[in-house]
Amino acid sequence: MTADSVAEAEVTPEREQPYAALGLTNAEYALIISQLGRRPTESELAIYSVMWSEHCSYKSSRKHLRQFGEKAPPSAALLAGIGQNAGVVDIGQGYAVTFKIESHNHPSYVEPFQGAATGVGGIVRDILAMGARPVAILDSLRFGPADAPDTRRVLPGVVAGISFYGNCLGLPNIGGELAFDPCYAGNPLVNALCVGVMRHGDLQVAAADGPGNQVILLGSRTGPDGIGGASVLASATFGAPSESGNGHLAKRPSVQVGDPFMEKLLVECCLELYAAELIEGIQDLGAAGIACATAELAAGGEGGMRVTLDDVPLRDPSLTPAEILMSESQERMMAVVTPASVEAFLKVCRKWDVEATVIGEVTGDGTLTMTWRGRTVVSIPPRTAADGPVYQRPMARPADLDSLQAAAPDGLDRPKDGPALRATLLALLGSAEEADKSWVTAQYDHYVRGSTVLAMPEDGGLLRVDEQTQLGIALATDGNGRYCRLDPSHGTQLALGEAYRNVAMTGATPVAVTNCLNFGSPEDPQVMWQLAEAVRGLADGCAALGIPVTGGNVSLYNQTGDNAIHPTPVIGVLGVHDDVRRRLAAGFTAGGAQVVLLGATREEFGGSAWAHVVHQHLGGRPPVPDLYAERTLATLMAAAASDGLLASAHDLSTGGLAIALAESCLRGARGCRVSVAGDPFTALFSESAARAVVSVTPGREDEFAALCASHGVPATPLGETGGDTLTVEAAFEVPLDELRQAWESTLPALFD
Amino acid sequence: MRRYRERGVAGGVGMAKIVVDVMLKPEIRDPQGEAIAAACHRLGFAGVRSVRQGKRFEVEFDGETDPEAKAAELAEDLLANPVIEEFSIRRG
Amino acid sequence: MRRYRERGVAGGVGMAKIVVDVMLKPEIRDPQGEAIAAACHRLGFAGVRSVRQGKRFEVEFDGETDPEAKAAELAEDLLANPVIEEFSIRRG
Amino acid sequence: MARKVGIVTFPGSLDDVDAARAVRLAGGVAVPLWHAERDLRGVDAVILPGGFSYGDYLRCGAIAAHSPVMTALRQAARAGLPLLGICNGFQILCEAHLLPGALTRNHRRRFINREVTIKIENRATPWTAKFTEYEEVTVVLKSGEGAYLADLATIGELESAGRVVARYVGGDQNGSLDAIAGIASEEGNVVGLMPHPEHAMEALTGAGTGGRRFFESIMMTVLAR
Ligand SMILES: Nc1ncnc2c1ncn2[C@@H]1O[C@H](COP(=O)(O)OP(=O)(O)O)[C@@H](O)[C@H]1O
Ligand SMILES: [Mg+2]
Repeated sequence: MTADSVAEAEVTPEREQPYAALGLTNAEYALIISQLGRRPTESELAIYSVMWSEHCSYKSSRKHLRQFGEKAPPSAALLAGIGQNAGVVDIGQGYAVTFKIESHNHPSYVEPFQGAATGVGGIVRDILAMGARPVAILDSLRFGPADAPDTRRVLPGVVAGISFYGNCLGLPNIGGELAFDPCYAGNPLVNALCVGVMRHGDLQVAAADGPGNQVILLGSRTGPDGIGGASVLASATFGAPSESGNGHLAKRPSVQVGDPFMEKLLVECCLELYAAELIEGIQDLGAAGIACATAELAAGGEGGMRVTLDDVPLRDPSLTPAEILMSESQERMMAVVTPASVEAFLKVCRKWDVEATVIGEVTGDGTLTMTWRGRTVVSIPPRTAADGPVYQRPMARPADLDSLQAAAPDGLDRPKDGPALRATLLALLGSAEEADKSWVTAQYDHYVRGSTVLAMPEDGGLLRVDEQTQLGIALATDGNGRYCRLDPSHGTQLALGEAYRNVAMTGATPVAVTNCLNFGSPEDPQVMWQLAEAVRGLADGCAALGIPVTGGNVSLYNQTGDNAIHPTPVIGVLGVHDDVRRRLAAGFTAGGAQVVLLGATREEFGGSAWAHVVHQHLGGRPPVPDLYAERTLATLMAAAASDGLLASAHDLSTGGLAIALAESCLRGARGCRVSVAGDPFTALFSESAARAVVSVTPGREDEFAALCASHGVPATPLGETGGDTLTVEAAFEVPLDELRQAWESTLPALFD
Repeated sequence: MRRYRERGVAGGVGMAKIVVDVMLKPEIRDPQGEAIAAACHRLGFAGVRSVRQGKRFEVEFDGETDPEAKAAELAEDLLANPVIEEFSIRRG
Repeated sequence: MRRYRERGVAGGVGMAKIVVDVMLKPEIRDPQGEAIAAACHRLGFAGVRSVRQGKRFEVEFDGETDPEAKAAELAEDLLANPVIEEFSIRRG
Repeated sequence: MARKVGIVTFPGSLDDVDAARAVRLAGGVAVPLWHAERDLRGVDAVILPGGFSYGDYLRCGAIAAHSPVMTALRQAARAGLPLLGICNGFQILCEAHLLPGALTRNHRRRFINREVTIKIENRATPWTAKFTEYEEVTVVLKSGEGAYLADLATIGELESAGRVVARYVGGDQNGSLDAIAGIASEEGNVVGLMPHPEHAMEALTGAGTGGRRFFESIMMTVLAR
């Protein structure tokens, strides 16, 4: 087998190339030719096709994402921002935290277990590449209807995959989401967030600098994983497999298999390499494998890079150079190392049984050059690959949006008396979306590493970072496709507000934002409009809250035929907790404590859980986001937590006050007796934002009331904790056992 | 250690034991097999070139006219994952 | 779904593929097999009387004069746990 | 004199950090031991921590059981060195034949992470000496393959000799025979425990403080030796 070389490309300008099958447009192919001054070689075509894919180049979204930088509030806490593998935030005491969320949606539909598992693996390597020790993960999951047969295939597999990979890697899973909607039936969303901690000086860069420095590939061997695209290339070049007898070409699997054990070794190995200061630059290998890592490292540095592809350790010796470049084999990293450090570097790798091989060298010639079997198969300016095209795609407000917004839930039949309100509560509590998530979360280890202060089912996950000072970090992810379908900009701000509020409920102060934008096809102008609106909403929302977006990920083409998913931005918020011993949790643990509702309630039912569960209705406007109120609520919570004024705190979200009260009762195994003013249905089930229900440390009621007043947060005393029923005066009473039964039995009945 | 012989089926008429072997497709990576092969080498089994690990099911059928066909159906539905695995069927 | 045929060994002289089957001893309870049998019944495979789940290893040896014997050694040392399992060996 | 407890790290060990902290919280010194070395660095007792050594590939603990440190530990255990295997460590001890029986897949075939209450039924081991008789404590069960199995003769021997160290309260959790959560060797110095006491050292980050006594026990017994 010989490979298409640069020399050959120069003398065969007319050769037909399968660029269209690789996903490149005519114009993109022409752009490559004009940038190179000749046709690309097969290997170069492989590089451009993956680097210019939507996934790697952000070509449809990049124009919009700029707002995150442009509108960002000034932040001294940001040590590294957008454009790095993940953003890095200063949390004080010499610590820095890096976090990012990423999608693995499509692979998780094809092969739920491996797709979700490798999704966790990928985001963990991103965090590792920044120089941090990964310390926790969160997972945000959305599936088709809970009772659909395909959900029974996909959900248990996804959960088992996350459990397998995260547990085996030794990372506590401290939160996430689980939601169901018919729009996700053929397009489940599997988003994973990883957070890592380091000392300030530990930041690593993804750049290949210093001519003569060695390029080392470490971790798993490169195999034919996830290179369906490359097979197109190979078969187009060598003829159809059946004709050529190249039987292997037909058998390139698109499924990647995860090896969390190797990833654990890779994590420990890299951390030891960082500590010994043996690394000049490092990049993880994710989508687009060696093509992406070499192009990005070279583009990040001053000079160029020369790579000998023959030196890449292979699991399958029949791989072509293009396939080697495109392979998405998991659990690999690429490091840049000074010649003097190579021996020490390899020794650390041997200690951890991690295979490591020098495959190239940093040069000063500004070119990314690769050879294979003595021929030059790649010779490109690395930036041309790393910076893909940028598109300004047409946008159009969805044609049905006016009618959708006009179809407000006002006309739906509402519960009118106590028994009907009671039945509504039980119906919501027992719906798949509001029900107890233990079936999922009991498969995740949240104890490992001994730093988890709060995890599922609390509002936010909370980790202790320093055992002496009790410094901690809190995290939450949120999204709401229904709200975003009705209004992408407000819906995104609601998701931001909810994640922010969830973090604040622990007593932490929110400091930074990450996001995963899950949308349909960018080639549909209506989807593009949704994306643009969501980004605008998020950028404005972050400016209002005074915290920056530090990174994220975009997942497009989540659609089947013409049916796109609801626009579903998932927002992750990071907070800092000064003293984790003063954390707040959701359960009513103290008896005889005053129960107080914080925030203002309006009649807001558009996109609500009630409309969805009881009436399968989606229409109207979502609740109005009130980021100013979110901000004052968060400030209040931090102050109340540090003064020890509260016995519990739980935010209100889908299902409103009724669901929040039920959850606080069940979590603390203690009832409460409350009364609500005005229309009880609105009081109990409206989904107005910026609200929480707290119980006050007995004896500190006046102090707390004064604090609320000084922060300008509306505080309405509702009643008191105690007993073994949830009682709403003049409406209904439900024994906790009955609540628990409704709440706990749903998911086991569906998935056991 | 005891080695085992294939055991006949205890029951009577209409009973059949079918063995379903499930292996990863050859092009799919088998990290488990790789780790076992590495362990073999550490233990001094230098001649081991590769290991692949799969599953073996012994299924007893009762009163099926074509137990092999039934077992194949079962393998497709439940015992094997068609995306990454393949199976073979034989009488036990 | 694709069914597989036993594949010959790709390499040359001195190469041998040995299959090691490992099953729980019959007197050891097999909760996994029981769970699968229950799942079979839920899926409508009424004729399934019992399922036992074991492991199948395909080991490629290179340059061993008696690969079966080597495989037996390997099974005793590593592939099977004599406390609860038994194994059988054959050419693949 | 500081009491030194060795914590072994195998490739894939995860709860070694937690075990070391537990030793420190109980007043001891945690000494890291590396799987590839036979040197036990003069420790007074050793813990094999939880995790997924070698990815739990093949069988949990099977590959780790063949490591150099296990050769050293086999000898030391024969000489009476107290050895505690937690979760994956228990699996390794069984695979290394330092304890009888085996740990197999949970009956529901899923990983379980939950708090469990166990009853301490044997206080004659160096790891349980500080418990009160039949004391019940809450610890953390987190495992995919935690079902203890052995042949009936072995179970009979364990039961009649009082070698069941801990049993799950409230019945079966994962398919373990006789709800066995932990056992001891004939001499009592080697103990295997499926649930994790090191995750129950402090209320803030764990399941309460029910696990402390295991570590306080070893501090006391090692000092007495
Ligand atoms: N929705 C988004 N918001 C902000 N930044 C984003 C978003 N999507 C991607 N980014 C940023 O763009 C950069 C490239 O993203 P990505 O390709 O996912 O990184 P990687 O190559 O490390 O996987 C990262 O810095 C990422 O944080
Ligand atoms: Mg990255």
